[in-house]
Amino acid sequence: MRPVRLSIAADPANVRVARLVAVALARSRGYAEPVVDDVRLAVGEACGRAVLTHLDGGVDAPVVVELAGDDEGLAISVTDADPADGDTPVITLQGDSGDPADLAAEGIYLVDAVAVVGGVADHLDVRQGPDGTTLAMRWAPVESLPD
Amino acid sequence: MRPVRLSIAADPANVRVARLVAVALARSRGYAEPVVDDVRLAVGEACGRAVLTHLDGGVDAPVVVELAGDDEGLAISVTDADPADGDTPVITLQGDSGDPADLAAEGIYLVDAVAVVGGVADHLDVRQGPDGTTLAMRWAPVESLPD
Amino acid sequence: MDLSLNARSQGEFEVIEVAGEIDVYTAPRLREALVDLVAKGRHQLVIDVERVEFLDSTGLGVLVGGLKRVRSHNGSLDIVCTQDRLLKIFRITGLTKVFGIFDTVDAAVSSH
Amino acid sequence: MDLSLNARSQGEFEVIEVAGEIDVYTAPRLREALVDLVAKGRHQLVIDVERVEFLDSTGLGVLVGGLKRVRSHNGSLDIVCTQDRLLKIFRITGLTKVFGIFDTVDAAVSSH
Ligand SMILES: Nc1ncnc2c1ncn2[C@@H]1O[C@H](COP(=O)(O)OP(=O)(O)O)[C@@H](O)[C@H]1O
Ligand SMILES: Nc1ncnc2c1ncn2[C@@H]1O[C@H](COP(=O)(O)OP(=O)(O)O)[C@@H](O)[C@H]1O
Repeated sequence: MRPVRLSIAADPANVRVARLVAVALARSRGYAEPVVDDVRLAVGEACGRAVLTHLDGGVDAPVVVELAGDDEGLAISVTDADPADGDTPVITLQGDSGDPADLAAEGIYLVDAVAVVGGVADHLDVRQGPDGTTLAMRWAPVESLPD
Repeated sequence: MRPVRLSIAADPANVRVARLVAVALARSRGYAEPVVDDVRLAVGEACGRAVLTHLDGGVDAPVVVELAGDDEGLAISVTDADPADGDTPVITLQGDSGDPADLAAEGIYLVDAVAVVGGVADHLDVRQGPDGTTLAMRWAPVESLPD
Repeated sequence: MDLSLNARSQGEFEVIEVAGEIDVYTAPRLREALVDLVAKGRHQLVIDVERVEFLDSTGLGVLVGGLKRVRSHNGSLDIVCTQDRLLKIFRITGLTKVFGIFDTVDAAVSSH
Repeated sequence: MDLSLNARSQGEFEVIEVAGEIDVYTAPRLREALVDLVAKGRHQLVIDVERVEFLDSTGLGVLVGGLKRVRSHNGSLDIVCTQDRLLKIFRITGLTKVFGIFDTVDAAVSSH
């Protein structure tokens, strides 16, 4: 399958469209359902985070999701257009975040979406550039692809 | 729902991704299943036609699908990047095409995909520009949207 | 959902049950199957699309191509279809006048 | 699939059955429901997510927010969940240590 790019306006309702496309791609590449679940969750988290970042920052540009499957596995990236500045929280990957209940001021970033992505993708690369942040996720290829 | 743009590499396998997104959007806008079927078919036809046009013409650019739902209904456009030249068959909308069995040299354009789109969309606008062709389809809003 | 094909002989007729999606991606597999059957001398075809979930004009093109091929051997190609959403596309494209379309395989077979 | 919520009283406990997807789009509706219940003096909550098909960190955030809210009234918020794919995200986020997670509503209620 050659690549697909999805640009979604920053609307929470659009996140499920991105999940749907990711799930369709993962299934078509022959991944087992537990991996498909991981892909669904990772893409949902990454897009939800990006959409909320755009809404918070009043960023009008779309969130861009790029999806490709090849012999090296499945690669999905989610890019927001929120310029990294002093206000942008430094994203810490996984790590020991302590008791989440203590964090709960019911903010949207209460549970770290990026940590969830890191927990379910085989590989996660976070690139913060001047124009925005990209979460690049990969999953290893399945052992035997269906015809 | 604010707009979604899907760019698909010209691969027949990607057409189903576009159908899937269109169906998800139509359902989320509250359309009844027979209309959802029409949307699925129209987007499938339009994207199939565009993908084959790219493959035939060796066009490397993606096919672009734009989807939006608002109070005026559902608007979906599919744009190919095949420059209109003398070789491009003039697209005739609907019309009396005679006996399709006579046409059958088993070419891909045997059954006119654009006529099918015109048959299932409430409104179809075909714009042929120097950079490519856009099929812009619309469906009237449903009477009562779900909350 | 991908395409699945299942062919069985019923007297001089060959019944092809198709399930899944017949579209620009999968239609070539259906074409191959039809070409193979004709090459094996099977010219009385009944294509059962009751379990087809999606059919586009590429798929219709393959069906029309199959019809042409069997006709050149004085054969037949009938369709078994009761699903409204598929019948609609046969109607839009004028193909209801080209194919025999039946409610059951038996009705298709006994029409000859 | 959208979110659906169904709440019923079982003694001093309020059981909220959630079905569908709890995500960045629907989580606000769950939050409202929890806020309403707490405002009505219901502080012993059992949230049954057995029919939830998708749960993301926004949804988890709402659950943690609900827990905080009932705790400030000496209440409780337990989760009923046996689905591996949901348990996985509770585990990844460390929330298995924060919530009581039970196999059935009765097990949740009788734990108090
Ligand atoms: N800036 C934001 N921060 C956090 N969540 C947000 C933000 N903007 C929107 N949301 C979430 O998205 C939900 C739906 O957004 P909204 O634009 O009201 O769409 P709808 O009217 O269709 O529900 C909100 O209730 C909220 O939870
Ligand atoms: N230029 C073309 N014209 C018509 N159909 C095409 C063209 N290119 C591809 N297709 C259709 O797409 C099908 C699948 O393409 P292909 O690149 O072989 O993918 P795959 O190897 O996954 O089947 C082809 O068998 C054919 O029907």
